[in-house]
Amino acid sequence: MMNFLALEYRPLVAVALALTASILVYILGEHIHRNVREAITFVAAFLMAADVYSMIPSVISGEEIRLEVFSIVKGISLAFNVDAAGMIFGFVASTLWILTSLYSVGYMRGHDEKNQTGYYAAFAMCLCATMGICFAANLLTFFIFFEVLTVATYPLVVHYRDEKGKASGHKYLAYTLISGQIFFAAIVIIYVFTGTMDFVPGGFVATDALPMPWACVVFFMMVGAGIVKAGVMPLHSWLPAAMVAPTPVSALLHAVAVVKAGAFCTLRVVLYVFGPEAAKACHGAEILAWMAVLTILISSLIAIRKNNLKARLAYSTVGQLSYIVLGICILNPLAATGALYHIIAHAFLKITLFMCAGAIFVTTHKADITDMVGIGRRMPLTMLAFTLASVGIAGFPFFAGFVSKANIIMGAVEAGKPIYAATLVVSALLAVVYLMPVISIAFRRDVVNPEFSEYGEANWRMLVPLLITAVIAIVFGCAPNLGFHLYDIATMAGNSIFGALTM
Amino acid sequence: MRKVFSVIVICVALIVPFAMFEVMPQIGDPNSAPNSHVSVHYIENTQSIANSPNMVTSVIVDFRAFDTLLETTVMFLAGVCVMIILAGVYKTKKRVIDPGESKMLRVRSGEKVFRSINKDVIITLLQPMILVYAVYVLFHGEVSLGGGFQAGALIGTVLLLDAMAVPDKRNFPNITKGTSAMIAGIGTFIYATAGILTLIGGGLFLEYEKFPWNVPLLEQHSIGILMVEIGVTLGVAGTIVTIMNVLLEKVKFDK
Amino acid sequence: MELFLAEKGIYFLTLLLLGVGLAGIIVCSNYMKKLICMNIMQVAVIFFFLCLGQKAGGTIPVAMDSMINAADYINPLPHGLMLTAIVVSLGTTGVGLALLYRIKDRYGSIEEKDIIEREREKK
Amino acid sequence: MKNLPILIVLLPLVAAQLCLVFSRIHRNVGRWLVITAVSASLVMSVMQLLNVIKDGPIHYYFGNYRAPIGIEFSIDTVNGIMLILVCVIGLLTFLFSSEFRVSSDKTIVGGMNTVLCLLITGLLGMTSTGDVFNLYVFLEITSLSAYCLIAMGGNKGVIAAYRYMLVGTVAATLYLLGVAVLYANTGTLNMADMAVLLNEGDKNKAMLLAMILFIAAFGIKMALFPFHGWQPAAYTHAETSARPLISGVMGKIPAYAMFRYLFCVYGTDFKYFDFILDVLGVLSVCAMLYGSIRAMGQKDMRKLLAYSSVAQIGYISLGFAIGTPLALAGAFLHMFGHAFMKAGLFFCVGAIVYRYGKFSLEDVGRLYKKMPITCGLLVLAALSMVGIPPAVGFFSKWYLGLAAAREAKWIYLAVLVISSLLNAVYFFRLIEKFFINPDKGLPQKRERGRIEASAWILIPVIVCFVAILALGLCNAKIVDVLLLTLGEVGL
Repeated sequence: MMNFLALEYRPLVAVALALTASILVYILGEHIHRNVREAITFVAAFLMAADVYSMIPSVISGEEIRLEVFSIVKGISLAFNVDAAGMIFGFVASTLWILTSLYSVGYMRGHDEKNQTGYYAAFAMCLCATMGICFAANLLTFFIFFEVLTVATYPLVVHYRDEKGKASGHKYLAYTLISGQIFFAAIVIIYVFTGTMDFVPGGFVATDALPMPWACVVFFMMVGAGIVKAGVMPLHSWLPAAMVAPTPVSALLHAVAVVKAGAFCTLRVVLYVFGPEAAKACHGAEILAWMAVLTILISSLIAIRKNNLKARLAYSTVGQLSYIVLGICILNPLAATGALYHIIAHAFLKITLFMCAGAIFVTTHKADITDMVGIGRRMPLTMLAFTLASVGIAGFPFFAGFVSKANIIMGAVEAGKPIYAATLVVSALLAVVYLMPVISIAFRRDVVNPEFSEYGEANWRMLVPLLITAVIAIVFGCAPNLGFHLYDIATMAGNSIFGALTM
Repeated sequence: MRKVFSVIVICVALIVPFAMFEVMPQIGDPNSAPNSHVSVHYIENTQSIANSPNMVTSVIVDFRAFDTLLETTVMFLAGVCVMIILAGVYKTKKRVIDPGESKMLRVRSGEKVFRSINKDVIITLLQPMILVYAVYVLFHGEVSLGGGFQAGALIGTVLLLDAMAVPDKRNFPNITKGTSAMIAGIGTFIYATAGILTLIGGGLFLEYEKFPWNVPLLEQHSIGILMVEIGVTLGVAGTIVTIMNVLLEKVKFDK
Repeated sequence: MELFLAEKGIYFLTLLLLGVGLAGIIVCSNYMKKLICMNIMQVAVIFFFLCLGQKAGGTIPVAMDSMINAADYINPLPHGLMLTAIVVSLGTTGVGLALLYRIKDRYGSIEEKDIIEREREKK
Repeated sequence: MKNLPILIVLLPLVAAQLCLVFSRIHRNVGRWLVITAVSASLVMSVMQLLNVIKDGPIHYYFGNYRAPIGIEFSIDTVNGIMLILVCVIGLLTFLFSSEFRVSSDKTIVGGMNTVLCLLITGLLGMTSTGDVFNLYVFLEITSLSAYCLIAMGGNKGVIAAYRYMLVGTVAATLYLLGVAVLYANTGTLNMADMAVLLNEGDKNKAMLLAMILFIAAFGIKMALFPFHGWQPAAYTHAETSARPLISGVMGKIPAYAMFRYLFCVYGTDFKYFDFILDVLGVLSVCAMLYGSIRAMGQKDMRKLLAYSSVAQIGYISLGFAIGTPLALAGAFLHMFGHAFMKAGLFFCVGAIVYRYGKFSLEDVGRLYKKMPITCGLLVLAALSMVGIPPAVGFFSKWYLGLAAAREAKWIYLAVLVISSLLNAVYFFRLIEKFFINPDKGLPQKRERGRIEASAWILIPVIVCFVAILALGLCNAKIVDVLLLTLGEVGL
């Protein structure tokens, strides 16, 4: 009898919990009361979070949690391995699932959405895939869950089942499936040339494993899947298009799972497959860093011009995700730490922003920024959270965003790439430029939209999660190590990658 | 022109490789591969093992009897297929013989078109003879030329004559198509039974020496061959009658 | 040349027959003719196979007490196989004819172009 | 125990022969007779596979005449698994067909069951036989019953069946010609014996000629590009209840026979082996691209799936064209997987037809609300076709891709990727039609029953669903078993 609560089974348990929830919701969804249906989600979310948190101490103590479930193809196992980097992403995803679920209940009921069963099932499926991505120990396992995530997100994107949703669904699939299949080909090539698939901190591809121009090609074939999901320009256009989906889905896409999975994929490929040396030798990292730099600047400029709040936030995401990519591509322990920490920081900040946008939309049915004049008076708590998150995104001290950005900047300086550092500073200013007008419009005193008098604050189910995330964002900014030692874990990950190198 | 051209092209495409590659042995060469490998075994052992001087018979119902079981099954299957395919046709509007036309014929040549001494009497006389011959071919096929297929075809012919020549007067009981298909199935089953009995006797499939009764070995082979031939006969006759019945339904003869 | 014809000639005659049948299936537009060509083709292959059973100085494969040498009888195997092939081709032809009956019954014609036309009309 | 190989084939054969007799008593008696026989075959083929894994290949000699004299069945791990596959899909098709009343049933009770059972017999026989001429006879049994089942699908089915019959007979004739060439050069009809004799002396030219004939013959039967012309119409218009078997397995067994000739009879010593593999490779690459592109434009579900089969057969022959044991294992895994996917998709189509009588993609909007289980399978099978893990389609592609990369055949890898993207285009379009298009408010032909259709329709659907996942997750085991045989053949 296997003890399923043993330490090494916990990553599997995390995956299985979400999977079970998804299946239960899909099968029973139409036949049970909606409260029961959502209770299933909550129970799974809480259990999963507890499960993930319980693994943190052993990660900090450096204990290895490794599980080979069974041989998934000849010679390769479906294997889970909980390491520092995966732990960070896992923490973010599992924590935010609880909050997003709560928020979803409020949003979906407040908005009286259709197809809620499918929504919750697909949502749980996404989380299942995300957990798999976090804890995958080798490329194949990673790819399996990566593709599951791609597919599971599709029903969420086309949630409204209208022409617009269909078009953006097509766009989403076109980008992710093409990159996914190319990723597949690259995995095959890597496996043929190296004979292994296990992620190793510092990479397992030797610098001379592939002939020169091809090494760079394969590098981009692999990274492609990651940067498509992370929305690095010029491959970003699905992300704003996916804005047609309901707001919790956007929150999921932008903060919890999908784009983060993309960034995480980039991390795994650059630092755990190719490794700093090979990535540098084939010039892939450098090119990618420049792409990220351009993305950061251009997306910020585009965001300024967008009037739809969600679209503006979407372009902001495109920019912020490129911070992570940039941090990874600087190939420096500090920058890597910063990139990892930015996964946390951005997740909490951006989800707050999206939840606020959603709360405004559900309560007042306003999506454009210019219509929101004076809304801050009616929804003070929502807009307070929005303000805090905006400030955090811009990278003010005492917010989570600051910690990560400071690390990336220091890493860039240390690596002798002051241009990258300058980009980050400029982009922080741009973030102020595109987010501050929202706040100033919302709190304007002179013209008060008479429509708003009939609305009050948002539903508590929406309000509570967004306040919690805002608070968490501040807490992690002031004390990055509080409670879960996330900063330590991020540092550990950075050091393990580059430490392996120096030794 | 296109047709001639394509015929020439295809023939050349078929013949040239055979001519160029020298792939086929000389005709009639006693030492060529097909004449020297397994066929020698068949020729030399036809009497000592299969107990049948007719080598072709011993090949098809003893050495390679399984092929023939399937071959009979193909016959049975063809009968069922024809029946199923034509089952969808209910309309007999476009029948072969236009009633108006044949009515005129009747007027012209006397009382009834089909009632003539040749057809009525001669066929009645012929039928038993053909049947006797069929039985002879069936039981003698084992030792000389002939066998189950021929016998089945003859029996089928008898019934065919019976149905076609004088439609309203049958010398044999009328077999409906369902029954005849059933008979064909049973015939093939009898063949299969020969194999199943050897399995029961502890042998391999169609290993006639292991029949569960106690007679000399060579006799076992004869019994096996006979059983097979009976099965084939029934199968073939059943199939022929089936197809005939199906087709007769679609055509209205005038009485 | 004569020697060649004597040794190999019959193969090419059967192959010619095969070619005629194959070409007929391709170019004939009448379904009945296609079926006939199909039969020609099958018969050609049966002939081809039977060529392999020939043996110089052999007689029919019914054992006689006076002759016990394998060289005295022609090869019985191709004959046995071709019996099967004939029955199979018979079955195929039967099914083909039944299908033709159905086609004629439904479309009133067995010319390929008529049938294609009818199918197009229905759409 | 020693008689297992023949019993597996014999039981459906006998059941088919007696089906008409028992159907006389009652329609269901005949049906249950064949169902019992096929189930028994299934059980026995599982037992046989276990035996083969334990003790190595089984040779069964008919009439106790040793190999070159008599007919032989030879069972190794590859066709051991294929037998199970045929039995499973056959059994499911029988269960499925029991809800459909075919028009011929009035004229001949149980006729369809007989023909279907004989189709299964033919497929089982083709798989297990080790004799070239025996293969021909089984091939003809398969073909004849397939013509009949296709013709049962109505008037267009008759035309499709007729065209298939012409092409199929050409295939059988070419096969026979090829056998004649090989027989003329070896004097034997037994595959194993032939393999030995072909390697003696210089017979390469005859072998090349015969192999070209075989590729044409089996190419037609398995609908390999460019011989696929008959296939879309035939799959489209076949009798609904028989379509899963026809589309799922009928194309695979000739592919297996082709493998048998190419790798077991000829072997890698054959001088033109690489040339033949390259030819196959070109054909399969064309098939994968052409089939996918054609499938994109189809409005009829059945035609879409039929063209997708053209592409999927290309995957299988691509595995042969790469030729390493791993690639062959991938090809066979794809064969098994695709059998369940395609049969499963046609079960779905059948279930939809059963309730609504519609085939057009335009009519199926939001059907998932009314038939959730069916649509669940539809989605899984479609994703598997695209190659999304953990469905089996991904893993067979993995093996194929890996083998192609190991042999440095990058073009094959690229085509695999492109083809699966093309698959994605039309399969996601299919999914979209079911899940996103507005509800057309179709009138129901039949009541929904307690769940969504009757149990006989749902059982195959659920079994296919489980099988696609199970094959995907257990592929390592299956490949291990396959490699027991495949490790010895191949490059």
